[in-house]
Amino acid sequence: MAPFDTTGQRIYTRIIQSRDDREDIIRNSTAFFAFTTTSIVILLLLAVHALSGQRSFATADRALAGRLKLTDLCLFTEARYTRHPAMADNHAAFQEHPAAFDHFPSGSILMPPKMSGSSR
Amino acid sequence: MIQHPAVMSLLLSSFMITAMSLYASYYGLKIILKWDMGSGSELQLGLERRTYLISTILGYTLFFQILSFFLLIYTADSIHNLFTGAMCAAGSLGANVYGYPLLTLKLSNAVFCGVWLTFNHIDNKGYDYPLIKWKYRLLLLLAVLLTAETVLQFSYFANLKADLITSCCGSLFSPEKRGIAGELAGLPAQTAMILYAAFFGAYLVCGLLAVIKGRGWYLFATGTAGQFLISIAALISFISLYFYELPTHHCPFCILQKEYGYIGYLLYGLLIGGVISGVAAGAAEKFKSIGTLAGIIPQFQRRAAGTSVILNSLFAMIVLIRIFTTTFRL
Amino acid sequence: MIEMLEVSKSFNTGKPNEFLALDKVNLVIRRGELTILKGPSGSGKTTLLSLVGCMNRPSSGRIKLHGVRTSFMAQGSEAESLDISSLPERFLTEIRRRNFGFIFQQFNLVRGISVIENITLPAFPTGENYADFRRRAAGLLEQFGISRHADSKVEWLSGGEMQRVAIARALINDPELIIADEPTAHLDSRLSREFMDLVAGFRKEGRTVVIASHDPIVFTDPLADRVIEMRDGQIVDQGQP
Amino acid sequence: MSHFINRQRNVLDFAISSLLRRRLKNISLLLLYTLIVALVASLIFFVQSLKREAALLLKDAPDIVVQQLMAGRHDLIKTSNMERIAAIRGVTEVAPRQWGYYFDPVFGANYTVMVDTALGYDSGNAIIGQGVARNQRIAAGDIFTLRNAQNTPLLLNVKEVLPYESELLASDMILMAPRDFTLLFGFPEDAATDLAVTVANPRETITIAGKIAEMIPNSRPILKSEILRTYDSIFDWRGGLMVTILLISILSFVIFAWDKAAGLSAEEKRETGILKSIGWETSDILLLKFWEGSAVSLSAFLLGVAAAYIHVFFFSAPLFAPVLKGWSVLYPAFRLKPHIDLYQLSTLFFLTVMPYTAATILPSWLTATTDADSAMRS
Repeated sequence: MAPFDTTGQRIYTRIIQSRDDREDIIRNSTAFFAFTTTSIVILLLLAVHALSGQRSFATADRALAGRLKLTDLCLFTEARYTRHPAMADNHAAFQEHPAAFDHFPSGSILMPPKMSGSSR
Repeated sequence: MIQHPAVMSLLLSSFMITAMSLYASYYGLKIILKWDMGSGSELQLGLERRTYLISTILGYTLFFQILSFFLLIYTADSIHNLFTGAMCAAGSLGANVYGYPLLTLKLSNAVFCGVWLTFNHIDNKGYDYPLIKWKYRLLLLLAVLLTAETVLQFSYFANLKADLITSCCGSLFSPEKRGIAGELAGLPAQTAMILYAAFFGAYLVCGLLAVIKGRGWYLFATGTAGQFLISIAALISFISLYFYELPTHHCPFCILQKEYGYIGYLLYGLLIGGVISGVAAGAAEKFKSIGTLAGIIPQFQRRAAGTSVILNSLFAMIVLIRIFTTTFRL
Repeated sequence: MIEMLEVSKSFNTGKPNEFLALDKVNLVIRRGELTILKGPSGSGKTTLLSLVGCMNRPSSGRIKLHGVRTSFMAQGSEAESLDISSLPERFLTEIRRRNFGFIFQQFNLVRGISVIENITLPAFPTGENYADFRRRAAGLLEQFGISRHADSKVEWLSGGEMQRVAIARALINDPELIIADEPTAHLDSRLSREFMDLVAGFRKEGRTVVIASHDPIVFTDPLADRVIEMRDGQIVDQGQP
Repeated sequence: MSHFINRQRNVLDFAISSLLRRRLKNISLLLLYTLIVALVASLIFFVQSLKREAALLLKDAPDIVVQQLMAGRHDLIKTSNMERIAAIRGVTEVAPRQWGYYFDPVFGANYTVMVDTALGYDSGNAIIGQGVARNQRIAAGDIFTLRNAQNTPLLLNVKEVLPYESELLASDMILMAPRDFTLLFGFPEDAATDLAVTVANPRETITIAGKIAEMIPNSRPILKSEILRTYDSIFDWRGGLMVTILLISILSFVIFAWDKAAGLSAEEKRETGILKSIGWETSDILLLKFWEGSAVSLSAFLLGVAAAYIHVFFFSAPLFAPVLKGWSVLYPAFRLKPHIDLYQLSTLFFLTVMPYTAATILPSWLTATTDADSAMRS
């Protein structure tokens, strides 16, 4: 015999009966579809946000880039070869001294550029 | 070797697909050798259970195979900057000798997988497993092809060296170049249109004949395969022009891009679906006489052929709508 | 309805612990009859039931079904006999869920889900409309007087209620044959007799019933058309009660 | 058709209820999965949007930048070279770029100092980037000093601070008139840092670069396409490397998932046995397992992508910022332009959902092939 409390059972039964009147109990699959649809709607909203949201840095400031003929993003200002990776010397990431180790953290993110000038 | 998140994921997926298909074909081989339907032995029961695993694996393989076909094109497109002269996927794929064979193999493996699954579906309806050995022989072949694809893919990415001067889609699919692609692009648009329309008409007649009369299945299978190739040729020679609204841009990959509303996925999806169902419908004719399948196959054939005709017609309809709605005129 | 010819079933074939659970059994189960299998545990009753119920395939011998409903056979072949001894699992299951209902010794209810869900479980993979089998389940609950527990979890029920849930579940797909394995093993005498009353009801409805039991309340039941006694994987007595 | 849909829905119903019944196990799995997806997605979003920014910016970059080399190191280039380059057929414009670095010992930051020929202000005035303004705590109208080549202070009046949108481009910039630049560095008047060359027909860029290299000994022409490629490589290569590192976490997750799927509790085994005994077929159980897995991976995928989007584009990827910042004193406070596309999503799908799926196929098959009569024998 499964233990149950009689009063609790009675209350529960009443809840069941009132539920039965509604006839339509939400199915798990319906709940899952609702959840998934909500998530997809959120993603779509984010996508709309992406389309309409902030203007791009580059598009917003194309004028400046064109005027100054800029070639690099200002991502790392530690050293000159990381500030202007495209404009650095040959073997850029190791350039400060002939035997220098790469000592800036951003050196682990930047790769020495492959330039046709270096082969020429 | 190009280290790129998408390249990593392509390699990862190929590796997994191959590993799974090799695992499946090990049991496939066992089934070919040891299968005995009449027996209730534990070995036989075990093998029967393996068939579930194998069809599950193949199901997933098909799904990921089709996805990875598009991912490959997209990746090739996104790395075109690394190659001097490449302007889209066409250039990146041409960066070494493995590119185009890889693409072709990926596509044909997806179709192969699809056909295998449709046969598996038919086989599961006959209660004496009528196609079992035949099916698993095909699986061995598929495993070999999938392995070849993985090797090709690895070679392709491993041998990509940035900075190579390669042809871009502008030159590869432009009339001056020799080769099949160039020939297709060089075909006058009007001629190509008439050819496409004529072939499509013939294909429709074959399809209707097959569906209504239940005859001419081999002809229909061949026709479907032909229709697939002709459609791709048409895509290169004139359909692409209407989508790009440029009289010389013949690239079959650029329509997959966002600028064209990803319409390429729909077009290729319709074509792939059409060829899988059409070829399966025709090839099923071969098994019509096998025991329990006699009652199942005609119905399946009609359905599959109908699907194929509908998908190909949808393709033609989208193209027609585009031709009439765009302001571009040849 | 079911015909077994020289049916044997062995387990762990080829291994040192191989044993023969059934040894060349011949048996006929007739439509509309109540057949009772009796015998000590280990006599092969359960194995025989699992073969009758299409849960397993025999190692050798033939099993034939007559007049069962299937979707994979061509229309109109209902009355003909169907040899199921080498049918793949896929089709055995198909036959099983259309034609047979099972009642187990342990009730075998799924814990953590409601009574009504337990009852409708066999109908889930058939692709039937949810509302349809839900309505049928409600009817069965009504019939067995457990409607008020419809949404309770099964583990809250008493033994007798669980038994009725298990029976309702066996009936959800409206089977022609009901198979029960030691159905009264966990019931007291009153509930056991109640169960046999329900079985009498099935018989009246024209269903075929097969029960395996070593409970005297079951095998001495006056309604039984046949009592088959088993020992060591063989049938020792096929007589009337 | 309705038969098919009914079957899927019924089985999905039970799949969700099974997942919910083992709440603790499945929620921990879901959370971990979501975290993995969010991590990989953040990385992909971040790298892709930096790439896009760079590509958009470089659209307006000069076609060729000509550098002078001296002993293999970057040197100033004589402006007298300009006329000779301009004389090459196909070259439409040659402009000198005068720029350099200034290290501010007080604030410890590196600035990029550049001549703006279209400055619009007299000497003594400057336009500064957001980063400089923040670093020096100055605004338009203030005056700041730089120490010039003669070790005397050069007073500059801040006329403008570049808008926030230019952070990623010019956060560390000080734009000034040519005379101030000459004063500041003692920069020779007949030289430039490098020359920016504009070419009429992009197809001729390589030929022209070759001619320039021949014409000016020890010069190094850098093509726009090379710069583009460099940026792509930087981001792709390192992005790929990061993914390789993340693969280890994906792998450990997959092992975790495998373990969860394979290590069935006695209760779960019993349940499968019951389902099989009451008429569920192996493929029905496989379908059940498929829906269980799909529910988990779909939820994790959607939630993870949304979380990554918020992390990268609303909060500017605080997890990656320390890596990027390094030791920079002056770090641009940029907020990336949000962008999602199918390509990123499908890459992500392959990296996260596929390994999970593969890891659960075998365990779910093993579950599905439980004997139908096992429930009778328990």
